[in-house]
Amino acid sequence: MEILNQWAFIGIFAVMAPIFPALPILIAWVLRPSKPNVLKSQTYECGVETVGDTWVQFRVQYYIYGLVFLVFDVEMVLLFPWAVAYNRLDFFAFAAGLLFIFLLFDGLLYAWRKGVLVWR
Amino acid sequence: MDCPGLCEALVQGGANPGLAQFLSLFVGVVLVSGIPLVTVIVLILVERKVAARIQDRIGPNRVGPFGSLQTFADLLKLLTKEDITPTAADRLLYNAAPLVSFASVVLIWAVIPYTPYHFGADLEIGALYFVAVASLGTLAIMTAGWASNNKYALLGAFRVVALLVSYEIPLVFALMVPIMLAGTLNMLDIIYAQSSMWFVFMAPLAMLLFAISSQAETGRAPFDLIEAESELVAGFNIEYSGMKFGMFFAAEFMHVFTNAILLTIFFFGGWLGPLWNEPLIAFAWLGLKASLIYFVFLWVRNTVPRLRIDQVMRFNWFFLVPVSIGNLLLTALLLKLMQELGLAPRVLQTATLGEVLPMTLVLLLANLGIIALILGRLRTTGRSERLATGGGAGSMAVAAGD
Amino acid sequence: MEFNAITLAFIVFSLVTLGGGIGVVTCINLFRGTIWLMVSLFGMAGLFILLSAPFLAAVQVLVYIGAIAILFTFAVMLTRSITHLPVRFTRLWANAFAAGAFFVLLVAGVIYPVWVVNDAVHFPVSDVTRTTADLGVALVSGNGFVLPFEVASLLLTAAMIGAIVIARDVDDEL
Amino acid sequence: MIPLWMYLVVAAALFCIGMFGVLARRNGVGVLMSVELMLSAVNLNIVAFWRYSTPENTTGMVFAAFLFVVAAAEAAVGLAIIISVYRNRHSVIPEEADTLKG
Repeated sequence: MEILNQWAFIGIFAVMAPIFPALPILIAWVLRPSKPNVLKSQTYECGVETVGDTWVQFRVQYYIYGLVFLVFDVEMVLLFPWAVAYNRLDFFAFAAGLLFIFLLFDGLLYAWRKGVLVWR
Repeated sequence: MDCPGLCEALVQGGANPGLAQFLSLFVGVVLVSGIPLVTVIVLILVERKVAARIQDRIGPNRVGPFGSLQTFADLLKLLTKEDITPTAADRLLYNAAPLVSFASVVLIWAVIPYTPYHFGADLEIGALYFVAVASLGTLAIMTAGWASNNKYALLGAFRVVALLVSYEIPLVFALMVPIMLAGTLNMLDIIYAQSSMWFVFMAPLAMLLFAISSQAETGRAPFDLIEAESELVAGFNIEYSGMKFGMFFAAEFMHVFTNAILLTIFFFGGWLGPLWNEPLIAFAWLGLKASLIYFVFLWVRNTVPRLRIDQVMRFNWFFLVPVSIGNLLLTALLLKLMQELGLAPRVLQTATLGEVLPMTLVLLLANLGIIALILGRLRTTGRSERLATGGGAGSMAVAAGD
Repeated sequence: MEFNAITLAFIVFSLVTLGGGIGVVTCINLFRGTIWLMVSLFGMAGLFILLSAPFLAAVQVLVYIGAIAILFTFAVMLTRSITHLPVRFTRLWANAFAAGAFFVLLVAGVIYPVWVVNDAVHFPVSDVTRTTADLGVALVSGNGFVLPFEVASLLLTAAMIGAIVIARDVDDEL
Repeated sequence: MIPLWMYLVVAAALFCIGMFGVLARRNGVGVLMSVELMLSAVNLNIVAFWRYSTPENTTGMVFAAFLFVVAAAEAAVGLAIIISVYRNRHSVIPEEADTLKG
């Protein structure tokens, strides 16, 4: 139960954390003037009228950055236990980690070669 | 149930044990989270003063002695500013985004050990908790950009998010080096593992990588190309005004100092220093080290020019990521070799200075070797690029990688 | 079963998980759907903590909220007409009935007879749980899961290369 | 302490919600999100069984960790396919992309 006690702290903290920024916003909501008009609450576009739809088509390169990050993120998830247990293990652990990262690096190498990681 | 300190006093005073425990936890939460909230008010003033001195100005000096009340004046101004919500916005998500952004930074402080005896939660997975919570901030930025229903906000958010996720990779690979050396994810154990030798001497390169990528995670100069506050509209928070904008702003300031504290804990021994057994002295050590690192962050911010987004991305994918992976593997190899030869202790928490000295020397030399190699390569690449572009200034900024 | 803080936490996290799930399958706007998915998976991270698997909880937040959510939002923006799809569902009532019937079948046919009445496994057999370091030892020691560990890396690399090949613009070719 | 069957009921409910989404959603991205829900429900089951029957063993944790890998790979490739189909046919409705040609 000792462990859950620590997490109870995190739980209360997680509930409290958004309340701290919410308080000044609430106070401001009471204090501030509020005189909205049509022009003021339009979408800002460098002073001119908004043109077209906001959901414009984006380039696929954003998706590819997200994709490469996702793959690395999941790899890191498996590498964290490896790093934590590293001191307890023998030389075989290094070989396993090396192979793991080598396989991952192959994918990165492919992405480099295809030039998808160059911002355009 | 385990219930020391305040909780025990409450139970003896006749309170319900469950309620007493909740109250003591609640008081703990308020105390722990109070520290970052108070610090951020001081930080904003410090930041402005330091920036002014670096730029040969005086900085705020009207409100209070040496302008010390300037932040409160600004706070009052923000409180009375009209808060405009665009009609096209998704109101729920638009209002939630600044809260999540701020909370994602405050939540990190729950696992930071202020002294050997005072900390929020002593989690087994403290370091992973920090990485996980910090990723909430990315989602907050995405939500802010989308909910504003503005092309510039959305485009700005996309670019910030692409930048943030890119720089999280070297950040975590650099973080893995101290974790591997300490053999634990627990923040307290990571600090105790440095009791005979700080990790900065064993892994200076990992320290540099962590510092660079955490600076990028905060989205500050030289990585503030998305906000570019002096030239462009503000990026993802363009539609935010008043206190909601203030919350994004405060979160950014707090994030920088949080990163300084984390760097202190992972590489500079946290509260370790002479007489660290005394809570107050330990706290002072942590604050002193973090403030020095924070000053270096400010220095970098105010002196290094802003980079273009293609340069920033290239710097990350073709330089930081391979270097951080190589650094991790080299550290792992050397560590394992020395452990197998009996030159390095397997448990650093109880090791003496004599035991860790050989491994420190080897790792330090290896790190310095890599740094020398990188600098040499950068010099040749930079020179050839300068020659190719006829001495153009732009090519000097990031000449790394390919 | 007495009512205490853990029970309360379990109820809250279950409601968050299931509510988020319902939000995912019913929302019109897919960006909001992504947010609902994150809410649901955040609740599940809480359940993992109650099951004394804090490592998995942190990984849940890191992988889903840090990475998969970002990927989904990028994909939603890339396929823009998605947010204005006129028809949300196909054969709404038939499918809802099928899913509901399946749930009743699972609870009444499997969970109730085996784990409620039968009392085979009701409470944890021990409070000793494994830590992250033990997981690491199991992952890379020779008699552990070292082969799946490497295959996981291979799978991810294959997924990355495959997804890049599929998603890349033709004019992105250098 | 919460009995095991409560976790199983929550997991079953989440699985069925996900299943409904997979069957009924017309939008490809929505279908993928529902698949993520189903995978998560499976993960909850695995972790619950691990905790209640063999907590002194690491197998359950290892399985759960690998399920994250599978979920990530599924999301990555699935979304890439949807983006590709969308680019070629300007549609995200799975039934309309049934010719198996890019």
